[in-house]
Amino acid sequence: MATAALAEAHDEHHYTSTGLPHTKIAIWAFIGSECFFFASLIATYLIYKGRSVVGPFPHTPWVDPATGQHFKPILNIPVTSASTFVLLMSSLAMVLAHSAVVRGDRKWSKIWLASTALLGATFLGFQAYEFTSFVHEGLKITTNLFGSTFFTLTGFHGAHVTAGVLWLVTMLFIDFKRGLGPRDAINVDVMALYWHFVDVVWIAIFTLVYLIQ
Amino acid sequence: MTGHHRARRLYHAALTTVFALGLAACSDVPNTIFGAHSEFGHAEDRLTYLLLTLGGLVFVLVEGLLLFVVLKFRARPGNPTPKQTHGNTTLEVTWTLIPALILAFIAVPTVRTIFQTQEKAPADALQVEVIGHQWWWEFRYPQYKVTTANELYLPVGRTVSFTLQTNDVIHSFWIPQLGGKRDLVHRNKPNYLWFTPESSFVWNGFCAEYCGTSHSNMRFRVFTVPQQEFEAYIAHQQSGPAFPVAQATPADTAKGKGAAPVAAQQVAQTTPAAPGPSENTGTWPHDKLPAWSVPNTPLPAGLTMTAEEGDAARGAQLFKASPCIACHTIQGVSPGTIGPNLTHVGSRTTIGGGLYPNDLKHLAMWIKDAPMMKPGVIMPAMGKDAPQVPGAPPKMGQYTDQQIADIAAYLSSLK
Amino acid sequence: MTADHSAHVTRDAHGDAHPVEHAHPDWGTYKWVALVLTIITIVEVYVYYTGLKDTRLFVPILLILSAAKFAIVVMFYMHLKYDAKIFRGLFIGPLIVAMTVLISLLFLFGHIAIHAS
Amino acid sequence: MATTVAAPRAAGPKHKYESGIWSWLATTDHKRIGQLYLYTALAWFLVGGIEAFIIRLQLYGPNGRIVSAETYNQLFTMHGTTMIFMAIMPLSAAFFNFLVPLQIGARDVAFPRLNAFSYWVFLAGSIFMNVSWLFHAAPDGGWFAYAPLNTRVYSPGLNMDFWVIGLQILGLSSLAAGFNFITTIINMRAPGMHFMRMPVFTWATFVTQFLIVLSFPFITVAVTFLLFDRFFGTNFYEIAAGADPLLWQHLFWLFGHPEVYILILPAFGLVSEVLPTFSRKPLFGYPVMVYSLILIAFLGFGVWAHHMFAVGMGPIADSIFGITTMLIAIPTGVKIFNWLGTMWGGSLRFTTPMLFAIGLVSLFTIGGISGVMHSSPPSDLQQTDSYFVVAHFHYVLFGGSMMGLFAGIYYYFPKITGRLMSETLGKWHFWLTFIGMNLTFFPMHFAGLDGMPRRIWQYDANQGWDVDNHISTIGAAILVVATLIFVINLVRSRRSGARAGNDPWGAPTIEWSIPSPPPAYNYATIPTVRSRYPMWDMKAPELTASVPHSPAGEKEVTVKVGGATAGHIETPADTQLNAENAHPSAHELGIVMPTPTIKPLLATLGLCVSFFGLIWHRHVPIIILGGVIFVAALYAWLLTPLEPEH
Ligand code: HEA
Ligand code: HEA
Ligand code: HEC
Ligand code: CUA
Ligand SMILES: [Cu+2]
Repeated sequence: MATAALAEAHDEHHYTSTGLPHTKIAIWAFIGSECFFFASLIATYLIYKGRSVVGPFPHTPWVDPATGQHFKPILNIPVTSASTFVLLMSSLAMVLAHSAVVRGDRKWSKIWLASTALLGATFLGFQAYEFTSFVHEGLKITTNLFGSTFFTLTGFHGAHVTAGVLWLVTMLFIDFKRGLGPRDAINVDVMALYWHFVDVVWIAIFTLVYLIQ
Repeated sequence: MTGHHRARRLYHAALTTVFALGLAACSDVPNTIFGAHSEFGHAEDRLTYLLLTLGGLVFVLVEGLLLFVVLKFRARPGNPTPKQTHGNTTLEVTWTLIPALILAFIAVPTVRTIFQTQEKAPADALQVEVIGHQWWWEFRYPQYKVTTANELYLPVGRTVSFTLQTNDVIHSFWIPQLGGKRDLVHRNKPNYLWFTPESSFVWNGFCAEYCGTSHSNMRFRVFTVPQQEFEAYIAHQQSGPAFPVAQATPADTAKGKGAAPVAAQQVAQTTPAAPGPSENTGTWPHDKLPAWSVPNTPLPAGLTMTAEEGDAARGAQLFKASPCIACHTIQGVSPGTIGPNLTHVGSRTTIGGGLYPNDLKHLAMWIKDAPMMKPGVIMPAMGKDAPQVPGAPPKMGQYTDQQIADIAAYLSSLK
Repeated sequence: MTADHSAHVTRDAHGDAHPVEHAHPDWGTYKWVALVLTIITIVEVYVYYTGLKDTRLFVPILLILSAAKFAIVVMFYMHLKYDAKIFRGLFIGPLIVAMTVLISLLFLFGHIAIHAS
Repeated sequence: MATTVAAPRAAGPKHKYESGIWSWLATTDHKRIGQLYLYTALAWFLVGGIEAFIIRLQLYGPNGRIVSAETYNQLFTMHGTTMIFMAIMPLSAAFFNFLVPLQIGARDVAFPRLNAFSYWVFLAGSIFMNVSWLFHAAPDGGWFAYAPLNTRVYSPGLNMDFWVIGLQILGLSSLAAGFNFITTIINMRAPGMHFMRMPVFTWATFVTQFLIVLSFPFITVAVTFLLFDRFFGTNFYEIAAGADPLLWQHLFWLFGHPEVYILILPAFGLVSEVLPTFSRKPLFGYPVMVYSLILIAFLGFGVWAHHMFAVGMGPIADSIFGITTMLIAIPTGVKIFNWLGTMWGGSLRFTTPMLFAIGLVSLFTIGGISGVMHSSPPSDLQQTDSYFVVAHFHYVLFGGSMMGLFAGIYYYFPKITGRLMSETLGKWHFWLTFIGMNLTFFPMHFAGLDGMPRRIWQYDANQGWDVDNHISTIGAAILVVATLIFVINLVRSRRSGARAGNDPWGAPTIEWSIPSPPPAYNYATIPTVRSRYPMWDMKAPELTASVPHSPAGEKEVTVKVGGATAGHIETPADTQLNAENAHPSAHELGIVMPTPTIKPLLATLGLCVSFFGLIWHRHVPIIILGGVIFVAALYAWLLTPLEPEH
């Protein structure tokens, strides 16, 4: 029997019971898990909302009773709306990159992968700007409950975007080195799922943290 | 009263007896949750009995079945291969439904009891504020403006409503014989608990939530006393400190030192009472304490006390200028609030969160080196044999044994 | 035996998911999706800057809009709508439990207070 | 029959990763990783047990003086943490690793290198946490470390730093393994192995992995907050800043309760393998057993606040959580009764694994009943934080999880090592454990009902607890003896136990069709599965004809095995061979196996460096160095193909 096995072993090697790639199942399981991760962070933000003892606050001005200093409401909706839009567009670029890779279109796959990475980096730029300006305006991660929950929640989201950008850049690098073709589609697909999920989390954050008071 | 009710009551009485006896049979169980002494405790007990009964039933059923199966179906040589049954829907539905039914029998009284025991306390209830500290209890009677520590007096037959808060980490307030516990979670958002003590006695209380190094040593005592005793107690606690007393005679304190705890207490008792405060301190007679409420904690090895006797008057002088005042309140003497209020510390039966009996010896040892007496306490050691600066009042660690004995004598006289 | 074996493989393909290439949406769909997402975002921000902000409708409107965005991205960009059923299970099951937990936590901390007695 | 082909061994120099210590450090073989988990976890079990025994000595009588209060607090914290995160979870992981690919007819897990990474991270985390002993700074906040006691203000030392970081590392290990096994089970089942044909242990694993990946995020977040508070001064548990200490409790128990099912379900799975084999009957009500696993897991997410009945959540929340908790008794009860149904009418052979499995059924029931007693909030107010709870969870953890895992170890040891464990010593082990365990933990019910709080370093005389505690300590001493016998049995049998053959027990599932220990590639031919009990179908098709998913008469597994009839095992001669040289190599068979690699270990080392930097004065350069090593190793690992090019 062992000898009989010789011939077919090779084919069986790539057998999967569902016909689906491992990585794709794993990434969806990962995304399911991430739902809990971000749900806990968001829940904490909402639970602590309005409980900060000192300002600055997200939506209301604050006067420090000790120093008499005035603080504006800290959130900057126009800027964040812009960065939200950027992230949304990056998702569009991502799907286009994927479909280019599926088609084996090496020119457009590079263009769209690069655009996605660039848009992601732009979003991170916005976030860096946002964080530094908050710090200038007097809100640090240690300032109050709002600062702790806000920076942690958006910071973890930012870390996810950063990981995504690194992933994109790596893919782009591979694309330049040996070209991504249809057989790489699955890898791009998995990356895209991750990227969109990070986008989706931002959709929730934008509404729950920035817009709703 | 309907027969139905009577039957239920009989049933409960029988159960109480069975469980209480069963548990008490082998040893004395002063802190048992069974046969509680408040309506709150009864409500919980009733559920516990129900649970024990139904749980016992399930236990007997399952273990009985298991035993039967194991004995009946053991393989024997020559056994044919057994019939390959693989399931039986009727059976499986049955043993889904029966537990569900049992649980319904538990759930209904459970929910009822939850709402019953968490109703608002009657408005005229005695208010007691409980504040947890690492690792001692502060008790306040806001209606009477009395603050005390580690010993709680409650009148029998009057509902007492507790307001539970913590000063630092989470603690949990538990007097097993009077009812279940409640955690002290917040600084400014209290938890509530109320019950009505039914009989007069001494109960042990515990901190039931792990709260750091000396969590084990965060105990307290509860004295449920008749209403008039309670009034006397409150009146006494409201009065100022009992000092100056008629000078504690050297003989008194000498007898106290080294003697058995209870004997020392008796000596202390015979010290003439202070003028001013009522004769009747309302406190539980120190010689009538049940054994379980007298601490037996051994003294730490290596901690010694050489002074034979203390002088309360000298102690009073020393205390006024001591670092103690930063942490302890003695009405009219010192304002500190970090440690227990000592205004009537002499009237208490224990010190250190119920860890030691309150006699001269333990008191002196405590003052000499509290951290050795109780791990983790922030009260610094007063007598570490550090050299004193002549002329200046001694600082922490500089007190001589004699000075410590004097302070102990003073505190002890604060009945 | 070998022949027998391979016969099993095909005959026995699992019911829960077939190794099928799923039809993915293309540029035609994607551009509309992007447009809709953009419009919703604009509406959200617009709502924020209008008088609606102080009405009781504000929060529900925003929640619905962002839920719609969320769903659209998941369904089209993440092509959950077209993909194997198993992915739907892997994502939606946990999502529902996570949301339930989030909401119960808000209840427990009294943010969506229901007061007894 | 693979073994009958006495193919000449492929000569030639071995790669350094193929022998000696390197073969373990670089392994990607799920069976080796499983063994690494097994022996590491058993070692931690001994450590946790020694901690427990010191606890018991201290509590033998009133005012014990064996250890100081500080040490005692460290002991119970580390005992709980060790037993849960470093003993039981990884013991279960040992079986996930060793068994799942075998049971589903696969050659490895979906991501073999990630699997190695999981193990190394677990090892690193567990060592990291125990290193704290050397600094006299073992964690001392209790295994659920409530806020604000766990914050810098109230725990200024290194103690809780070790705990926070250690737990974070351990969590990473479990999460990584979780995704791996979910993928493996969904995607690597052999042809014909429908979900409803999967062995119940694989099902239990499957459900457990979901519990892991969905509940660990809670603790990750809770612990991250704490880490930020302690190291960077954030305010998550800072009461003065307006924080609520209950946030920690909710997040912790949102993890903590699913966690207890993570601890028990694998044991349930193992028992569901053992009982049918030794009853010589299929598992009673297989579908219901599967559904109840899922239901328990699902309900497990809705009961967390039953650990918080004393915190004052109000009557509505108390009622809801009380009732959801009670509901879990229903699917669990179904499992107990179906196990009884499995044994009913069977032909029971009382081998050691069977004894432990029966031990689980009887002891877990006791723990379950006391669990239901906790679920009634007013009654629980008298039980919570008393020794009654300690009794409850040791009955479910020791009487449930440990008993099940012991059953699994005795049952699968022959598959793992090719040798049987001694039945004589095994029976001694069982009976001493059974007696010792009841002596240790049953009196704790009484101590608790008699008012003894838990986590106390000393108790006073005259409290009525002396007798209970005497008995408990004596019981623990018996457990020490029992455990020593087990260790001796393990060591001796590994060296010189009787040869097992493919299928020493006459078991029904396919992992018993291959040699023991299995060759690196497990199955020379991937089997095709046509029933839940392929091995029994083959040997006696007429018997299982009525079992769903068992069309009679088909040859279900394509690998020949030795026959066995009830109560009598015939070990076929062709498998009486030493495994090392018995089978043709993967190479000879043309099977491509993953290349061994050291990179997962390197990535782990990077993580360790980072975390040491954090705890060691927050040394930023070291933290960054570790990060760089980690990322570099990760890239190197991800960019090399899993298998040699072919
Ligand atoms: C393996 C781990 C495990 C398992 C499986 C369980 C199972 C259960 N647990 Fe337990 N539990 C722990 C581990 C576990 N627990 C730990 C570690 C703690 C303490 C944590 C700490 O504070 O340190 C704890 C604490 C704990 C508490 C909090 C106590 C307190 O601190 O106040 C509660 C409260 O409801 C509880 C309930 C239950 C219930 C209802 C079950 C149910 O799942 C049990 C269901 C099983 C049965 C009921 C038996 C079989 C059923 C039948 C035979 C059917 C018929 C039965 C009836 C109708 C009753 N557990
Ligand atoms: C799976 C989990 C598990 C297991 C198996 C055990 C096993 C045991 N546990 Fe533990 N326990 C917990 C989980 C577990 N425990 C948890 C979660 C807590 C709560 C912690 C907290 O409050 O934070 C706890 C708390 C706890 C307490 C309460 C402490 C307190 O509240 O103050 C006690 C007290 O008796 C105790 C005792 C024991 C004993 C005697 C065993 C015995 O069964 C142990 C048996 C094992 C041995 C005896 C090992 C034998 C060792 C050898 C033979 C060594 C050989 C030596 C060499 C080879 C060098 N445990
Ligand atoms: C840093 C604060 C601090 C100082 C200074 C201090 N104490 Fe204390 N004291 C405490 C605390 C806190 C406790 C409670 C300890 C416990 O039981 O855990 C306590 C307890 C006591 C008790 C026991 C009270 C009881 O009812 O349990 C006595 C008596 C006492 N102190 C006397 C003194 C004397 C006398 C001095 C000075 C010589 C002193 N203390 C100085 C903090 C202090
Ligand atoms: Cu206070 Cu424990
Ligand atoms: Cu629980």
